[in-house]
Amino acid sequence: MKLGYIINEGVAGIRRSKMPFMNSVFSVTIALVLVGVGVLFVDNGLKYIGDLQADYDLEIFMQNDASSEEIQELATIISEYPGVIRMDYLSKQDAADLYSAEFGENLLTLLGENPLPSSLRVTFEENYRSSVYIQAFLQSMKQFETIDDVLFQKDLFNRIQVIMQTIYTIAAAAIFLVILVTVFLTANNLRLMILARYEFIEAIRLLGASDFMIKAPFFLEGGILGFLGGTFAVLIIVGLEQALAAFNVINLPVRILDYPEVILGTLLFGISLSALGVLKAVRRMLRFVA
Amino acid sequence: MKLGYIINEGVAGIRRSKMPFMNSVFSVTIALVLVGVGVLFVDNGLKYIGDLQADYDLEIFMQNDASSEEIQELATIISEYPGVIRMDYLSKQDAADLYSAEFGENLLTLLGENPLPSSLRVTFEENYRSSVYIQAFLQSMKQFETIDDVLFQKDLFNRIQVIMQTIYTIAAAAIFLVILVTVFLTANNLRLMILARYEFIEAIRLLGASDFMIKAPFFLEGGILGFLGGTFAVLIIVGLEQALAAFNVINLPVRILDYPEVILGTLLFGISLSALGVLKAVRRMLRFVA
Amino acid sequence: MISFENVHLRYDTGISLRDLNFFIDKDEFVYLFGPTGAGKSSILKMIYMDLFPNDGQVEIFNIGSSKVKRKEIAHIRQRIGMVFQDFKLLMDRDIYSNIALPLELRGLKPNEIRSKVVRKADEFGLRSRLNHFPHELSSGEQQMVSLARAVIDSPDILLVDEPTAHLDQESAAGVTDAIWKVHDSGTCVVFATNKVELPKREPARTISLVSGEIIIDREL
Amino acid sequence: MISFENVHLRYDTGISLRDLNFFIDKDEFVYLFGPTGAGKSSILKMIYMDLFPNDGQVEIFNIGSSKVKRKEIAHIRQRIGMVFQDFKLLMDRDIYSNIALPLELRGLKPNEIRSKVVRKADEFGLRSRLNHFPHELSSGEQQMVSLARAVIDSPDILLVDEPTAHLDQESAAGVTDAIWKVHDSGTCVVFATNKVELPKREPARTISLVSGEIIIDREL
Ligand SMILES: Nc1ncnc2c1ncn2[C@@H]1O[C@H](COP(=O)(O)OP(=O)(O)OP(=O)(O)O)[C@@H](O)[C@H]1O
Ligand SMILES: Nc1ncnc2c1ncn2[C@@H]1O[C@H](COP(=O)(O)OP(=O)(O)OP(=O)(O)O)[C@@H](O)[C@H]1O
Ligand SMILES: [Mg+2]
Ligand SMILES: [Mg+2]
Repeated sequence: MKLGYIINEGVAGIRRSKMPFMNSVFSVTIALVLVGVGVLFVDNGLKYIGDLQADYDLEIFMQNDASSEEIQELATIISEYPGVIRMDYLSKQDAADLYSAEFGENLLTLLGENPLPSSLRVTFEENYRSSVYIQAFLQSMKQFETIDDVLFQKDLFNRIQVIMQTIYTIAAAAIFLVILVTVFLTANNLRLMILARYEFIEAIRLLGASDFMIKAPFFLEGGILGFLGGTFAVLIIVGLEQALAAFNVINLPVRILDYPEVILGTLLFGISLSALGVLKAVRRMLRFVA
Repeated sequence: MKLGYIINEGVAGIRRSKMPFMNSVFSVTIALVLVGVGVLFVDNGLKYIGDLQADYDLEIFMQNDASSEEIQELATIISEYPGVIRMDYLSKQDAADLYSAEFGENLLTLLGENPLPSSLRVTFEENYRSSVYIQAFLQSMKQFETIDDVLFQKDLFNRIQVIMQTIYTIAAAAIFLVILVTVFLTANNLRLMILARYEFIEAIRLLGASDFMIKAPFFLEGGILGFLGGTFAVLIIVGLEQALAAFNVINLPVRILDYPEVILGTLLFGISLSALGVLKAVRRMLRFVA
Repeated sequence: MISFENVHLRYDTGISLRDLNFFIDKDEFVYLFGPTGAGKSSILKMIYMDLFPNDGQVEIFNIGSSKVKRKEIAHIRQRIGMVFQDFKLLMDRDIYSNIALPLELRGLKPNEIRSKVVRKADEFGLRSRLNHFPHELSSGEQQMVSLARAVIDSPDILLVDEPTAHLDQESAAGVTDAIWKVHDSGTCVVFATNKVELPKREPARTISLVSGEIIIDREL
Repeated sequence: MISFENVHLRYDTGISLRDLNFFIDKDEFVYLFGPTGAGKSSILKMIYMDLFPNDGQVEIFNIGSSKVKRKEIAHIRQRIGMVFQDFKLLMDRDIYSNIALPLELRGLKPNEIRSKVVRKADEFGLRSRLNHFPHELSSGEQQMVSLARAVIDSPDILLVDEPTAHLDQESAAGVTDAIWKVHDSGTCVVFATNKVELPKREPARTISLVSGEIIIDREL
C-alpha cells in the first residue's frame, strides 16, 4: 500500500518540478556523453596509432638467391616465434609492383631486371611490442643465411611507443578529470533539485513521514532520471558516430553499438549515479531539517 | 549613492548564499578547466605528432665523393627553397656515430672504412607539408649530380597527416561539445542559483525596486563569480601542467603560462559567461514574477 | 499523554522558556494563552518534537524527549494533527492533495482517501476549492485547509496554533466549533491563542504564559 | 490618490470581484472590511499594481493601470508602504536589514539609514531584536517588523493587510495606534481587516465587501 504512495509520489515529483528534473536529466546525459565520447576517442585513437605501429614493426629482406623452400621454411619458423601475430610475404614481384605504384616508374622496363628482394613483414602482438624483445628476435634471426638484411625502424618504433603512452596518460588523466567533474556537477545539480523541494520535505516530515517514506520516492525519481539520462547519452553517442560516418570525416573502428555491455554499463552508471546522488542529497537535507 | 546599494547587495548576496554561489563558481571553474585542458591536449598532441612528422620529412643522401664545397652549395640552395624551415647536415662521421649508438657496433673498426654517406635532413614549414609540394621539391632536386638518393617516406608521411587530421576533427568536435555542454550546465547552475533567490527578488520588487536595481547586484555578483571561476581554472590548469612535469610523465611543449592572452581570454570568458548568464536568469525570473 | 517536567528551553538569542510543568490528559481541551512572543508556538514545537528542551523532559505518548529515536518521532507525529501558524501548505499541489497527504503517507487505498477527503472538505466548506492551488485561496481559506489536513487522519492529539488569526468572526466561530467537535469525539486538543475572548466564550483549562513562564494554569 | 472605476477582476478559478467604484483621497483613512475571501487582499494588490483589472481602471497617483509602464510601477511602489498578510520578510537577512531595505533601495547614506531604522525600531519595541533573523521571532513580532519596514520611508500611501492577525490585544492596540499616527502625519491609509471591532473602536470610512462586491461605503 505504501508502495503505491512511493510510486505515485516519485512520478508526481517529476511532474511537479519538470524544470529542475529535466535539468538534472540533461546534466546526467552530459556527464555520460562526455565519458562515452572520451572513451571512444581514446579507443579509436589508440587503434589508429597501433595500426600504424603494427605496419612498421619489422621487415626481413631475403637474399636474392633464396629458394622458395628456404623462404617457406623461414616463414614457418618466424610465424611460430612467440608473440608474432602476423606475417606477410612480399615476393620480388610484389615489391616491384609496390615500387611502381609509389614512384610511377616501372622498374622492370627501366632496368630489365628486378633488383628488389622478396621480404617478410612481421607484426608482433601488442604485448610483445617492446624494442628489447624485438632486438632479441633480430639476434636469433642472425643464424639464417637466407636473410640478407633486416629493417627495424627502432627510432620510429620507439617514438610511436612514446606517443601512444603519452596519449594514454593524458587521455586517461583527462577522462578521469572529466568523470570526476561531471559526477561532481551532476551531484550538485541533484542537490539543487532537492534543495528546491525543501518546503515539501519539511512539510511531510512535520506530518509524520518516516525517513524511508521521504527518501523512497526521491530514490525512485533519481532512478528514472538516471535511466533517461543514460538512454539519451547512448542515443547521442550513436548519433555522433553516425554523423562522423555520414560526413565521411572518418570511419571509426570502435563503435559503442558493438559493445552492448558498454551500453548497459552506461545506463547502470547513470541510474546509480542519479539514484545515489539524490539519496545523498535528501539524506543531507534531512540532517539539516531535523 | 545607489551604487553603494548595488555593490553592498552584490557582495552581500554572495555571503548570504554561499553554497549556491560556490556551486556556481565551481561550475564555471570546471567549464573553463575542461575547455582549457581540451585546448592544451590538442595543441600538445598536434605539436608532438608534428615534430614526429618534421623529423621524417625528407633525407637527402650525398654521393660518396661529393666535395664539401658541393655540399655547401647544395645546402644553400635547399635552405633558400620556399617552405624549408630547417636543414641539418649529417657528415659521414655523424652517420657512423649514429650507427654505433644505435647498433652498438663500431662500423669503422668493423669495416676499416665508413660506407655511410653524408646527408641533409630537410624540414618543411607546417603549411608546406603536403606530399604534393614535397614531391615537386624532389623533382627539382633531380638536377643535382651530387645527390645519390632521396628518402621521402611518403607512406608514413601521409599516414601521419591522416592521424593529425583525424585528431583535429575529433578533438575539435569534442571540444566544441564540451564547451556547449559546460556553458549549458553553467547557465543552468546560475539559473538554479537565481531560482533560490526567488523570495528576495519577489520581495524587493514589491518594495519598489526598479528592474535595474534588481539586476545590477546580480550582474556584479555574476562578474565576481566568473572572475573567481576563471582564476581557479587558470590555477588548476597550471597545477595540472606542473604535476605532469613533476611526475615526469611528459614534458608539455605548449603551456598556458606562455600565453598571457589565453589566460586573459579565460578570465574574460568566465566573467562574461557568468555575468550574462546571471543577467539572463534574473531577466527570466522578472518576466515570471511580473 | 503530554507531560512537561521542569522544562527549560533557551534560544541563541537569549530568550528562554523557564520551568514549564504541566500534564495534559487524553481527553482534555487546553488553551495555551499568552501575548505575542510568550512562547506558545515554542511549546507546541516541543510537543511534536521539532524542538527539544535544554533541561527537563517532555513526554508524549509516554516517550521521553531525552531518549526518543528518530523513527519514533515520525510515529508520534502521525498521531498528532497540527495546524501551523503559517499553514505549511504545499504550494505545488492542489487542495485535495494537501488534505489527502497524511492519509497517503499512512498508505490508505485511493478510494478510501477520496471519500474521507471529500467528506472533510464538505464539512469545512472547501468542496468547490479542491482542485485549486493554495495561492489561489485567501489567507483565511488557507487556514481552513490547514485545519482540514490536521484532522483528516483522526489524530490522538490536535495542536492548533492561532487557527483563527486570518478568519472573520463567523468563520472563526465555525472553526472553533469544529475543533470542539473534534475534541468531543475523543481527541486531546491544545489550542494556542492570544485572544482572551476565546477562553472566555468557550471555557476550558487555560495555561497562561507571559514571556516564557506559566503564570496561571486553570479554567478561566 | 486612489481611484477605482468600474473595476472587474476575474480569477481563473471563476471567482471574481465585480464593479468596484471608489475614490480615496490623500488624507483619508479607509477600512477595507469583509469576511475571509471577500477580496480585500485582491484590492490591495491592484492598488500596488501587482494585479491588474480585467475591466475598468485603477488609478494611483493619477497613473492608470491600463497604460502604466513597468518603470512607473516601481516608482509607484516606492511611494507606497505595504504590510503583507504573510509579511514577506527576507529570511536570510536580519531585522535591521529588513527594515532598512526600502531606504537602501532609495540610495540613502548608511548613517542616515541607521538613525532612521533605530528610531523606528525603538518606536515598535524591536530595538533588542535588530540583529536577529526573522525565524527567530514569533509571528506577532514578525508582523511588527513588517509594519516597521512599511512606514520607514514615510510613504504617501500605507496599505496594511490584516496587520493585527497574529497580535494579542495589547500589541494590536499599539499597532493600530501606530497606524493612526502615521495617518495623522499625512499619510493615506488603507486598512484591510475582517475584525468588525476595529472600525467600531476607531471609526473611519469603511468599504465593506462581501464576496467580491462592495455593499457599504461609509463611516461605520
Ligand atoms: N528559532 C528561534 N531562535 C531564537 N528565538 C526564538 C526562536 N523562535 C522563537 N524565538 C523567540 O522566543 C519567543 C517565543 O516565541 P514563540 O514563537 O513561541 O511565541 P508565540 O507565543 O508563539 O508568539 P506569537 O503569538 O507571536 O506567535 C519569542 O520572543 C521569539 O522571538
Ligand atoms: N491567484 C488567485 N487565483 C484564483 N483565485 C484567487 C486568487 N487569489 C485570490 N483568489 C480568490 O479570490 C477571493 C478573494 O481573495 P482575497 O485574498 O482577496 O480575499 P481576502 O478578502 O483577502 O480574504 P482573507 O481575509 O482570508 O485574507 C478568494 O475567494 C480567493 O480564493
Ligand atoms: Mg506563535
Ligand atoms: Mg487577504
